[in-house]
Amino acid sequence: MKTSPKTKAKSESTKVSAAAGLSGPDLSVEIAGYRFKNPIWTASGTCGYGEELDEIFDLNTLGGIVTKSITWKPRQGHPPSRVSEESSGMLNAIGLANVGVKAYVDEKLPFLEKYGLGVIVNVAGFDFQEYIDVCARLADHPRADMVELNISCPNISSGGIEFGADPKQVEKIVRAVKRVFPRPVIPKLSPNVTDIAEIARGAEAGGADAISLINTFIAMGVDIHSKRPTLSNNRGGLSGPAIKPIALSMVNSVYEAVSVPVIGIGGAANYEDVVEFMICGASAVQLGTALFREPDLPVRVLSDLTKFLIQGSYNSVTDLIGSIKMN
Amino acid sequence: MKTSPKTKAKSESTKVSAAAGLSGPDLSVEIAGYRFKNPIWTASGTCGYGEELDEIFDLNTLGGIVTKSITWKPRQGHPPSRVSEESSGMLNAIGLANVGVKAYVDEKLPFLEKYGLGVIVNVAGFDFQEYIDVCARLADHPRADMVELNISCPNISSGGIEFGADPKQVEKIVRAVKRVFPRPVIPKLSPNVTDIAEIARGAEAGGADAISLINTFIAMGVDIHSKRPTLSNNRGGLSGPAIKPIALSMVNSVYEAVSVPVIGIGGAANYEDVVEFMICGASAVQLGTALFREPDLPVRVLSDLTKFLIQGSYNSVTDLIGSIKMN
Amino acid sequence: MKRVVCQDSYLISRRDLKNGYLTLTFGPFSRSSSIKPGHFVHIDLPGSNLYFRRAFSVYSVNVKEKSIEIFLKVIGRGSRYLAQLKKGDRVNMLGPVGTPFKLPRKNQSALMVAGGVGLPPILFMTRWMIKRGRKPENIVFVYGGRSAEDIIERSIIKRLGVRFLPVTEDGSYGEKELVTAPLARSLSSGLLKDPVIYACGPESMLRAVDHLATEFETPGQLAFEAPMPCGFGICLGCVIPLRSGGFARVCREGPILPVGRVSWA
Amino acid sequence: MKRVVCQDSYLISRRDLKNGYLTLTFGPFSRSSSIKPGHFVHIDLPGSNLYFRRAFSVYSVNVKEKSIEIFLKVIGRGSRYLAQLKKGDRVNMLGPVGTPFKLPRKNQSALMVAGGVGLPPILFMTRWMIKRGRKPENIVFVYGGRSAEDIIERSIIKRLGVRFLPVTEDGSYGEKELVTAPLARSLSSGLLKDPVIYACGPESMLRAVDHLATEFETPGQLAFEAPMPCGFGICLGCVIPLRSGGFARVCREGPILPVGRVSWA
Ligand SMILES: Cc1cc2nc3c(=O)[nH]c(=O)nc-3n(C[C@H](O)[C@H](O)[C@H](O)COP(=O)(O)OP(=O)(O)OC[C@H]3O[C@@H](n4cnc5c(N)ncnc54)[C@H](O)[C@@H]3O)c2cc1C
Ligand SMILES: Cc1cc2nc3c(=O)[nH]c(=O)nc-3n(C[C@H](O)[C@H](O)[C@H](O)COP(=O)(O)OP(=O)(O)OC[C@H]3O[C@@H](n4cnc5c(N)ncnc54)[C@H](O)[C@@H]3O)c2cc1C
Ligand SMILES: Cc1cc2nc3c(=O)[nH]c(=O)nc-3n(C[C@H](O)[C@H](O)[C@H](O)COP(=O)(O)O)c2cc1C
Ligand SMILES: Cc1cc2nc3c(=O)[nH]c(=O)nc-3n(C[C@H](O)[C@H](O)[C@H](O)COP(=O)(O)O)c2cc1C
Ligand code: FES
Ligand code: FES
Repeated sequence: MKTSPKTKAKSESTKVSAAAGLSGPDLSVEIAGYRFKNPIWTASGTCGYGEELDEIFDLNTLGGIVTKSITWKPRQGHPPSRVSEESSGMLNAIGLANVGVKAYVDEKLPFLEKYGLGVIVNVAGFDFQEYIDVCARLADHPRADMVELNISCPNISSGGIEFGADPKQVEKIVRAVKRVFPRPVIPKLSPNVTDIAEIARGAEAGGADAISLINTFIAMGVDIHSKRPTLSNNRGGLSGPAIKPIALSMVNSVYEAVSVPVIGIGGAANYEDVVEFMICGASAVQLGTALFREPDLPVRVLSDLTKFLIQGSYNSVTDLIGSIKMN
Repeated sequence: MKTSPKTKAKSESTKVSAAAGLSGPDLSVEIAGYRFKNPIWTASGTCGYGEELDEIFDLNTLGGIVTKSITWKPRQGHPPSRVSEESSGMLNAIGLANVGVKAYVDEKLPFLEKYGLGVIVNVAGFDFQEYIDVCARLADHPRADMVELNISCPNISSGGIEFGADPKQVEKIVRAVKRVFPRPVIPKLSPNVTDIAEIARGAEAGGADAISLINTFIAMGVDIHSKRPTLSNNRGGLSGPAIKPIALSMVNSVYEAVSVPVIGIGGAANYEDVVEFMICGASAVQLGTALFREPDLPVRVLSDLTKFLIQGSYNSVTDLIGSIKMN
Repeated sequence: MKRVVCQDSYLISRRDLKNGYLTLTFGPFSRSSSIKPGHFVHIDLPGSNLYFRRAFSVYSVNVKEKSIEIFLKVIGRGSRYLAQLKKGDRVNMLGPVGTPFKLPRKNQSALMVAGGVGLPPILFMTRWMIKRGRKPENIVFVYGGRSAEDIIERSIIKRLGVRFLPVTEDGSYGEKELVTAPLARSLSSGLLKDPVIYACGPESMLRAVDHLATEFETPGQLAFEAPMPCGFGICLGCVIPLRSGGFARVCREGPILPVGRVSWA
Repeated sequence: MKRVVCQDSYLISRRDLKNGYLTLTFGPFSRSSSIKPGHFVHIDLPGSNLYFRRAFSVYSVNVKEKSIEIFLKVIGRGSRYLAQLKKGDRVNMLGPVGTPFKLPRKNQSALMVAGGVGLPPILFMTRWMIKRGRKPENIVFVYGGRSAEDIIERSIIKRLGVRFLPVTEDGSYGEKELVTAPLARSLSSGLLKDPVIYACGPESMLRAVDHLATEFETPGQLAFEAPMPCGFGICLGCVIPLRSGGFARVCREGPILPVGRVSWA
């Protein structure tokens, strides 16, 4: 295991979790050579840049935070309506609203310096070069522990089909980003594909250090009175508990297909869900939409997860990873 | 419009609905030359062969019934556990349990003779020839108004990848079935694909008279104590309101991509959902999983739909079809 | 009139018993007069986020009031939700569903076996038999639970005049044994005239009862459970494997199935 | 201590008013002492199948009892669910969230404008100002609704000693006009000293008030609404467009935004 080139805050927190390990199960997980103090992360676009969440619970609770997708230039995003409520979930078409990479490194990343958690910077782009430019800019900022590549973006040069739908493109993007960003690179897969394992193999071939999945499903809502889509962008992404069973299946398929760590995302809303993702193969789990309904969820999930591990006599949370027994 | 080569029951019911039309909106829809007295159908695998549902409400309420997938030979299906409860939906891996086409035409189809509703026989197969054999056998039974082809089945000759994932295969199956079955043929698309519009174009090229979508999403549940998948088959299909927003988006994409009628399926659980599907382009909507929770749902949906049409001063339910106004 | 109704019904009254057990009475239920022991109702909890209905054996019926009573224990989310209902709260009832128990012949004796929360159809059937002229002294009522806390409604059972044989795993009430012990004794005693077994309880109990009944060549009827998406036969989700091959739907061919029918593999 | 809490809270009492309006008092709410008018709480309904929380302006606070009161009208699923809560029922409260109203300066007069269910922050702010030394005679309270049925809490308002100007669309109570009519008259009368507008109500009303305020070059603060997935700034879902370009989050920069800020496009 490489040791993390981390700030004071980070190594302190590692000590804390190691000490805690004496009295309880070890919650830490190692991903791409970094040790996270626990497998609970928050998902890109569902935790901003961390500031608001920290008003509700101590950000240090988290193993990692994946910040909102950033692009080269600031983006205002789509006009309202950007969201709609669905059964056990929601639609969103925020339109990649973000401060742009410059303001991100100048104003947002410094806020995270004082915390002892992994910072994963989610990066989006509308063409190939944008991913490279943003990641190159992040390379000099060690507080950006890793980048996560949001490849569910419409690819202008492929006529709007998502980058993430073509394993060759995914391989190419990952390889290119690896060249400019010296720390781990984690492509985040789109579920809107026929065979997600094939995409994951493309990502691995490109040199991915880990793979996150899933992003949202392309979906739509309609107002029956106005006959208009509920979102200004017409289509948006479905997230929330509604998609969890699909996410679990995809996480397991990818876990079987590649040898790099898998990060599970999709509808996780309690500790049981986290355990399910880990049993299916996830090394860490990102909480997303569920944070909107339960902003202090990570605190509860961690305490419930710890209880579960104690009751099951697990020494380490890593014992769960990929422990599924197929029927 | 072709007139339906129908039994007495059928033409009587057409009369009834025409009479009703004098006092209220016209609920009938024409699909592939047949006039259904209303756009409310029940989905394959969620209404058996009709017998049990008729104990709860008069089957004549329905515009159409799509019976459980039948195969050439009877199939017992998978051992339990076949189902699990999910957020706003469920998983199933029934394993295509069915009586086989012979018993179907001898014992099940006769029960439906006395009803005035469209009978759509859903057909499944594990190879190409099975679809052809079953449909050829149904050709002589005019109570089988149409066949719906379940192409979400694992395709043995393609190493288990679904038939429905390849537009060429879909085109080929539809064309082959059209040759042996003289009445309308409706392929039912799998949502587990990157670009469902492409599959729909394949279906249309093969001569599909209409297109149904969607079938269930490949998904999984895990028991955190036994670490086993909740289904004996490990993976199953996710259905229910959870998937509706994805289904709406796909229905609309297919509606835009082809010129044959589209039948909407996926999580519809009330009249609003039915209206949404129709606005997105569906000519009829199949109620599925929602029937398990509300067995008498079709009765309520029809009365609510009628009220909605009256309040909106619609003369015909067909005015809704594809009436979406994109933002 | 349709055989099965699906109707809104309201909580009329509740009895909170010890140890998380309770009974709930709902009405109106228009088909209450067609209910027999072994029938169940499939209950939807409107506004809740439980996607499946929950099945409950009918525990008692009041035909005049058109109400039915169920007996439950708080186990998970559905039963917890039901347990917090207040008078006047609405549920949706589907029923009566399932294949009910068959009465024994007039001169047969009956061996009733209830394990834990398996009490409701067994107690209902016992009362039903007595009402229909079966002699209480020809009925043995074996009722088992983990401890004294799980043996509910004792006074009701005692008042019936049946031979009440309570057992508990920890010996805190009745004999310290499993229900199969008194069942085996009763069967091997040879004192029972032409006995029929009626049993409801956990799967392990049903399996043991099934084996005993087969061993003693005694007919019987067992009440099964399974997760039930629809509860009336259309989803094929609730099946159990049969010794003859194939499967039975617990909600339709069951929940009551004859001894010797199920494959325990 | 964290600025925003997310805590279980229970229904302490309810007042059922006419026409589907009601108030609900919940406690405990540990941050009740930091609440100001314009703040809202974001309420989750556990066990319900509503996926978004619902936002409600704080209507009154009881700091000693650590409770807060909300005022609502039954409109759709969330408000219906809230309206059927019984004493002791649990919800989960996130709050206080949002940017509250700012007090007028001591010598400024205030023009309060409430449309329909926009009453709560306006009435709360009125009481708050009076408590903090603003003279009731310097406060005009315009309150509009469809009909007399929509003008709630009249006696409370009257008791405050403010200039109460109720209006209804059908003239069944107060003048038959929209709230903008008395607002325009007040502004054009020139009798109000250095007025500040405080308004909450339907979007069409806010837009008209915004235009009037701009026309009369009068400062003011408007309370906005939007569907809110998170309610505290992390999802970027609740935005409204600004005249300066870009967007404001209604839950964070809002719900109270100054007159002239929003782009009505
Ligand atoms: C035909 C039929 C009749 C029934 N009659 C009754 C009855 O009269 N009274 C009654 O209390 N229940 C009865 N049940 C069981 C009932 O339907 C529910 O399964 C039970 O109340 C638990 O549901 P839940 O939602 O509370 O638990 P869930 O949240 O569904 O499950 C919580 C936990 O309980 C376990 N569990 C699930 N089902 C059962 C079960 N059947 N028995 C024991 N543990 C279970 C699960 O594995 C899980 O660990 C019957 C079931 C069937 C199929
Ligand atoms: C900051 C803020 C403060 C609020 N304060 C209050 C308050 O103090 N009292 C109060 O009653 N409500 C208040 N609301 C509105 C409240 O959050 C709900 O939107 C409202 O109760 C309707 O929700 P529902 O779930 O009942 O209806 P839904 O089921 O969500 O919607 C039902 C119907 O109502 C319409 N609708 C949705 N939202 C609104 C709305 N805000 N106004 C009118 N119609 C709507 C929908 O278009 C739909 O047709 C506030 C909202 C915000 C954002
Ligand atoms: C409001 C919202 C905004 C999101 N923004 C982003 C984003 O900027 N970049 C990204 O990669 N994913 C984004 N996502 C996707 C989530 O990170 C996550 O992959 C997805 O929502 C599934 O997880 P969940 O069901 O737990 O939310 C967003 C999701 C939501 C709901
Ligand atoms: C228990 C169950 C069994 C099903 N069996 C079949 C089947 O045999 N053939 C088929 O084409 N679709 C089958 N389906 C899929 C449904 O017809 C429908 O396409 C899907 O469930 C989505 O619709 P819904 O969300 O309304 O249920 C089944 C679905 C369920 C839940
Ligand atoms: S529960 Fe659906 S068939 Fe039994
Ligand atoms: S509701 Fe999420 S940012 Fe405002």
